[in-house]
Amino acid sequence: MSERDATPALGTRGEPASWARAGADVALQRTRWGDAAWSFLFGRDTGYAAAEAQPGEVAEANRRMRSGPLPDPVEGPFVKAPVWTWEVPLYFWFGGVAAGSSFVGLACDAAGDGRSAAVARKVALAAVLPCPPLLIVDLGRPARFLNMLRIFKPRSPMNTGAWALVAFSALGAGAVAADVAGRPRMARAAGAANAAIGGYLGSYTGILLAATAVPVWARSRLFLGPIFVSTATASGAAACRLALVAAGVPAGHPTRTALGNLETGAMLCELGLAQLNQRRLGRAARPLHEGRAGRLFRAAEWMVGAGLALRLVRRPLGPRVHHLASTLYLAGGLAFRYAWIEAGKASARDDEAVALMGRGAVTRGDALRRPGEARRLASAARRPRHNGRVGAAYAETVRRVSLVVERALRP
Amino acid sequence: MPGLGATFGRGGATGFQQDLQHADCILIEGSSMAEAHPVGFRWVMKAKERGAKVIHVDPRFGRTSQLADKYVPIRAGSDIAFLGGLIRHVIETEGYFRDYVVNYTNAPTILREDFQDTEDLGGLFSGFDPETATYDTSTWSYAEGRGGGEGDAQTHTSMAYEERTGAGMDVSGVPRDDTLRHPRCVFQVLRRHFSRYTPETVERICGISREDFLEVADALVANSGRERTTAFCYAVGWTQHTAGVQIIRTAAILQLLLGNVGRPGGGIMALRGHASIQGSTDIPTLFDILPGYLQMPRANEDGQTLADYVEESGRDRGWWAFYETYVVSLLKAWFGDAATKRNDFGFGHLPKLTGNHSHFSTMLRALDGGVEGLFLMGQNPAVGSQHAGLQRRALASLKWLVVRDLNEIESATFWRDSPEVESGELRTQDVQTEVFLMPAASHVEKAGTFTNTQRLLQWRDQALEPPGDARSELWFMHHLAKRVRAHYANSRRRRDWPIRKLTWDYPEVGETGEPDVEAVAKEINGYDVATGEHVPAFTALKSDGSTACGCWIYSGYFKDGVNQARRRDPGDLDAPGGWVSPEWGWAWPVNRRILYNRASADPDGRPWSERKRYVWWDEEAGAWTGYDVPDFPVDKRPDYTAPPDGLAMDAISGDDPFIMMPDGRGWLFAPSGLLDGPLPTHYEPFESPLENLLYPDLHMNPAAVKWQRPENPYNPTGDPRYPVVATSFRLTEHHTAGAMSRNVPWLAELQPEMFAEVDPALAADRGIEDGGWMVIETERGEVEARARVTPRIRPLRLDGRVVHQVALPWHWGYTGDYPGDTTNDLGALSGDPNVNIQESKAFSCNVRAGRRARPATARLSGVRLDQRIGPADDDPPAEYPSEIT
Amino acid sequence: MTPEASRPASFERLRRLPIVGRALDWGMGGSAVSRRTREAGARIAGLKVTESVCPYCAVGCGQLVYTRDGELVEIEGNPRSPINQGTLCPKGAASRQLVQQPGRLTKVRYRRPGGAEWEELELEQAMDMIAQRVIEARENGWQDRDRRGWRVDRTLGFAHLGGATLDNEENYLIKKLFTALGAIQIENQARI
Amino acid sequence: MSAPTEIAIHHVDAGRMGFFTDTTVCIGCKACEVACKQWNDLPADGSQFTRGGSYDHTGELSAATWRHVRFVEIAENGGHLPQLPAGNEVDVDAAVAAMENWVFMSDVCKHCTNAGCLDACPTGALIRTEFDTVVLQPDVCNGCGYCVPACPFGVVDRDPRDGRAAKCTLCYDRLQDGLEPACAKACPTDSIQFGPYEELVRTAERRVSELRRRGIEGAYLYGAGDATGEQLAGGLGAFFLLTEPPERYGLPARAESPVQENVVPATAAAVAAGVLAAAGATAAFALARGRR
Repeated sequence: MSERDATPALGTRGEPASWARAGADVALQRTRWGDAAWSFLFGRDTGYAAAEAQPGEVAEANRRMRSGPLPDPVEGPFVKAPVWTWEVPLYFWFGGVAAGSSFVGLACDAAGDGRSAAVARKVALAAVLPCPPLLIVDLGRPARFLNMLRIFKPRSPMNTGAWALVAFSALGAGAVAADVAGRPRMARAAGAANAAIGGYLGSYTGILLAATAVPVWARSRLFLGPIFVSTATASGAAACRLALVAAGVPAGHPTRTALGNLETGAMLCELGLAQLNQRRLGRAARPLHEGRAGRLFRAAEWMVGAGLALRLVRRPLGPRVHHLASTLYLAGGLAFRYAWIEAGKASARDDEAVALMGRGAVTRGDALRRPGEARRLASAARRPRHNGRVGAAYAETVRRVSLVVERALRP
Repeated sequence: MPGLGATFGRGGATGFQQDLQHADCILIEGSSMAEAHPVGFRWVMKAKERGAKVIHVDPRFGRTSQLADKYVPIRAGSDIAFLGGLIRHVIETEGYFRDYVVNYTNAPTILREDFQDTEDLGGLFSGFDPETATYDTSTWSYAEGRGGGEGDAQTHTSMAYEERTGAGMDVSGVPRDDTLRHPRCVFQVLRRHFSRYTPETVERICGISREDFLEVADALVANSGRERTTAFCYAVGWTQHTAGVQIIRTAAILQLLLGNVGRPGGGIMALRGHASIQGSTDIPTLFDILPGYLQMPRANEDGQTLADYVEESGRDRGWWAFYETYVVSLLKAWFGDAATKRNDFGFGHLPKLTGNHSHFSTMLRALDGGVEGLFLMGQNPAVGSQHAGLQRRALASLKWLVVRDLNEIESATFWRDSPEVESGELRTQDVQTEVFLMPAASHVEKAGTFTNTQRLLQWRDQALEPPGDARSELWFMHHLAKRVRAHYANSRRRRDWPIRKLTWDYPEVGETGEPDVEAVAKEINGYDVATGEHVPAFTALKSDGSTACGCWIYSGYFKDGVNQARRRDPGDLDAPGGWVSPEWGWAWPVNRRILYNRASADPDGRPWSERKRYVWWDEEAGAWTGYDVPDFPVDKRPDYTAPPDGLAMDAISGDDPFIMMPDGRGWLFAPSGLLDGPLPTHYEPFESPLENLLYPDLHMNPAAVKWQRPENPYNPTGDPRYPVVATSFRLTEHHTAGAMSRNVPWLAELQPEMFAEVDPALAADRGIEDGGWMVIETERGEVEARARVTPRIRPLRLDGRVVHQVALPWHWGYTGDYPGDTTNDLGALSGDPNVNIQESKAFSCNVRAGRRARPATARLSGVRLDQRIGPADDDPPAEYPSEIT
Repeated sequence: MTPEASRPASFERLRRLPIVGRALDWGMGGSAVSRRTREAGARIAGLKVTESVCPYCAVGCGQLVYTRDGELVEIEGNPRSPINQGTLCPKGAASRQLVQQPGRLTKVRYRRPGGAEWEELELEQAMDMIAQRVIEARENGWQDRDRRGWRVDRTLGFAHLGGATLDNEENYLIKKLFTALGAIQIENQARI
Repeated sequence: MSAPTEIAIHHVDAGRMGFFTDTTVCIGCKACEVACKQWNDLPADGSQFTRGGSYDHTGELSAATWRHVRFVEIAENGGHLPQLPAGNEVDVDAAVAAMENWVFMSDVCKHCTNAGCLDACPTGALIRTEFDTVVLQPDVCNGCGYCVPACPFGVVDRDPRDGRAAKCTLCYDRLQDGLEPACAKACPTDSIQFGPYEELVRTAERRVSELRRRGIEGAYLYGAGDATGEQLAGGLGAFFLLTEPPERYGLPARAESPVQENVVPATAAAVAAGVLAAAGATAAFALARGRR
């Protein structure tokens, strides 16, 4: 059936009804939560809630229905699949390259190869430059991108990631500017700081995915960060290596050698971690093998494997083969990022896996954990921290600027 | 509903919805209350949480069934067999409320000797004329009394009947046997009549297991009597049958036997489907009655005078003795000063009936070219009327059509996109119907009253002006009247007397010239002609022409010039009797919320029990008192005995709670008022795949109305081509023909497509898949629907044979964003003899997988409409006596 | 008593640390609240209210209609009504969209005999045309007497079929005018 | 109960407000679904006839459907509904007994104590209000979409046409004027009850006890009345009385804010990996230099 006209009869699509009140009181309603009595129908003159619950009765009833084996069939959907499109994995990849390059820059500096370090810093900057546009394009309301920086919220990986990206870009630009201006010490300092931030920039994406309700991501929480760091390191090293080649650094130069080893080592790490993770994921690993995500994973593994094989045959075939290997790593890294996002979408739609996760039975380790066994720490009541007037004013200003930008950009 | 009227005296629901909370048991049958009346069901839920047992009897396991304590599947159209079985059970196990039955019903009354029952005549009562398929009802009357209800079918084919039972009847001196042992007393006749309705028979006819049957029977008996009451709820699942009135009668008899009428938590709740459907029969836009259930005059050989009319229609005893008062007041309201005693108040100018001019007859006449113009005001027969394909062809035969609605409904666009146009049977350029589609005002854009299912009039204030050229029907009628009256202003012809003399001086208000609705309301309420003051109630009306009143039963709704329907004080709901809320709106008659509430007290005027206290005799005050307005002369002592020659209300004794009846009693046996029998009998639906187990020779209701025409073919009984029983139903998410819901996206998305519910076994047999397409076909047409394969609709084992049922919602049509096939394309025109309601709740059909190959009604496009009889200039067709066979 | 709420152990442990733990709550506080949210209120506050009745089924639920300068803003259940006590079914809850529905007619549409399209008509002109057709149909279908010669004083030229969502007062005028014109084919949904 | 600490707006006299949705008195009328759209001006987002969907064609909660009524036909013994054999010789009794229960459940945002969406939101569009409800400020949201997978109940959704995320606000605007939320107000059978949280939980617990006394052993609360450590996301502001295992209603048996559950270990692992990567890089360079 063709798509129906779903234009709202009233108001603006997606715009919630106005929250503005026109006057003081609402006429003819029970106000002051007069309606908040639990029921006007099932009052004391009914037997609706006549019995007095015994202590522990309800908790026991709840426990009984929520533990034990999964009922069959389950009625999904349980969770929503991520809405992210191609921009996000591409961003992950660019961010990874940038982060990896910042590591390389730091290592070059540490090793005393200032020239390569400067190249690495340029690669980092070049890699990070597409990131903000990609992120912005991915937003549902791109004109409001500034709101990402409206507050500082350490518990949200997306928020900290956005700040990290801003810091990285600023420092990266500063470092390159310092290089261009011939201020190597400043460039080194900025580069070193950027490597520290890069450590987060390259791994937070894994944290971000892990901190969701998607089984394949959430259940990989200890692996996603390391895997993403590995990919970042490998692709950063590969990118820097290719950049150095392009910049005329000769074959056999220790930095090229080191980068070659680094990319290979990191890729091996990535493959190893991924294999380990897949084995322990159990039922939740299904999207890693099946469907679009599975195909992407196989393509990525094939590319990485080919790269590794090319490394082994480098001697007989010459250094150019190694360039191909680096390119394959880069491409493989990109495919990995796509694959992980696709796997998340498939996993969220895998109702059984989600339900199993809720029953604590999705991964092998989970089977041992039952609800109620792990006593949790009670939370101490604590007032949230108000950022004070300055923070509030800043946040409000950012919001308004966002709206102004949006209004200006709207056709 | 005549089913109620012929039993209790008035056709309306006996109680009110909030009162259901006091029931100890609620039987819902012929209705999916939770789906069609969700908010009314609120009170059923409350009763349930107060300990009531809720039973749902329905062909389809719907949302109501899920919430009920007990669900009983039944074959559609076999309700009388089930209810009759319950009656037999109650009598045989002596589960009836004896004190109530002896004192408040006609159980002790002795019948004539020549009355013969269906058990004697193979399914017919005495007096049947096979030639005309009608009954002479004279043998049905009480012994030694004068029977009422003579006259042919045509005079009775009317809803008017519900209020006129016992017209012309004389019940004085009728013998009674309070021991209920006399072989000809109503109780024994009833017992014999239902003696064959054993649980086994019920199982064979209805598919209800013995255990289920006994569980229901025990629940009803256990929850009736002095201390407890059971309520019944029904809707069109009972009415839309060729024996619909008798189904309701069966329930009414059962409730009388159990002693549940007139008491809190008891009665029969008729659930109406439209905001003011009760109102549109009270103030009828119906062919056969005038406002207040007064009868439309009938053509008569000698011409009829007002006195003749009153003589024929009124009666001596009970409330209908004031018939003349009400007619004269109505004529005064219409013709004002021109209505005088000398000219019979203009009575002779009223148009007169000669036959059946109901909707179906009219549309058939239109099909034959006998109707030039049609007004459709908020009505969509192209989807909503039975045999919709025929309705659309009839629309195409009109010269002009005025449609007033909120949006472009199917009935206004049939010339463009109906299945008949699609099939090529009608060609747009050949359809000569001129169509005016007028924008109407919505419910918040005009002021006025609706009468809801519990006879409650509630006033709506106007909240905003209608958009653009949208106008209320009040405006439309007013401005049409002005134009037409101007045209006839100087006419001297006899036929133009009524239109010239018609009182039409409603003041206009606002920029659009909307007539003042309160002025119309005043006329309906009634006023003193001399002073112009509102009358307080119909008791103040006079038969001498000094009062005018547009609808006597509504008299008092503007009492003292105060809009009683606009009262909005619910009162303290937690106080004793607080649930009655008498200050909220205004209920007819005279603001009574439970009818016949005198029966909530014993013959001595004391409540039957403290638990069921409602209205009682206060000896100190010398008056009836209680939570409600007593449905009884307020100062008539319970020990008052009517003199044998008493007239009007004097003929009603102090322990006769049914004051509309000439004998003041509830009628287990209806000596008059019904055209198809004094007692209900199981007949098969008009179109049924099964033979009648009880009366094999008779099959269906012998008095049912058929329209035998080639374009209205019927599925033959037991035809193996149509082995499946179909029933139609309503969804919560949609409203009737969909004009008010398919165009409301919030509702339409909830149920986007036409579907049919089919059981897994039938689906497997026919290769139908859930969510896939299926076709349902009858002789009239075939419609396609998405299949909802579900165990909620169950195959039934009937007399050794498995019968499958399909359930069809009927909300879709061919226009809008959410189109779908129309269930009503499947149905045939048929009619209950008493009210002409069609049988849409049970008919035979066949189903198959896939989609239909041609437009829904194409199979009838080959039928030559060779009966076309164009209107002759000097001898227009008067009626269709041949149609009623 | 509701038991103590709990958090995941690792998160809670970290959150209990002095400075780092505090940081976990940053961004959750008042500064995240926008001005619009702070000033939020029900849009029906201060509006004119009118009491009405739901137009769908016959339960007769009370409705409250809120308007701003003659524009419909909101329809919801009337809590005072003893029938529905403020509740509504989906249809009743959607009745604002019934009034403001996408395809709502505001102009008279006219289809001439044999026409393939709608035309627009002025309301007054349409009323004049309809009145003229009523008069013609009445005359064409008029009968003083039937075939038997009995007085009938009626017309079969035009008929009426009404919905059961019309007001009592409207039904009254329909019955009154059409009966006075001699029309007898006056029917409504109650029989359908 | 200790208040969650993320409350962004403070009012002296505002306490926690919640929904108690009692499925045993739900009649599946969908009034809540429509009343919600009506009040919040949400468009009909269109639907199609759904295979196996009973009377549910809108499917799930979405950006334009903040209340959603789920219909599940549950077969006997919890298995799949049987495919019956064809023909007239069908076992009628089997067909009748095949369906054990038909449940209606009006789903809604749970307003979790530990709310994943709230934790995930990078812009501060999601806040916890003075009523302890989780509200999305549409004037702030930039549609990053992170809250969508961060919700363990699949509640939050990003409107594909509008670009922003949207979900139930527990009628924050109505609460400001002391009005009951639209869905709870409309509910014809008071299946959706609204009120002060503690009071609601007490009522709900009594209701469970009452139903068990009546022999409905499967009655339990989803989201309230749990022992410490067994709560769903710290306890749900909108909780449910159910009679079938939660997975029948599309609800997980266990849920927690994914952020609070995972962010610490994931970060620790990632940071460790970052350090190791830096060390690895340095080592690679050192090695290369050394080899030279």
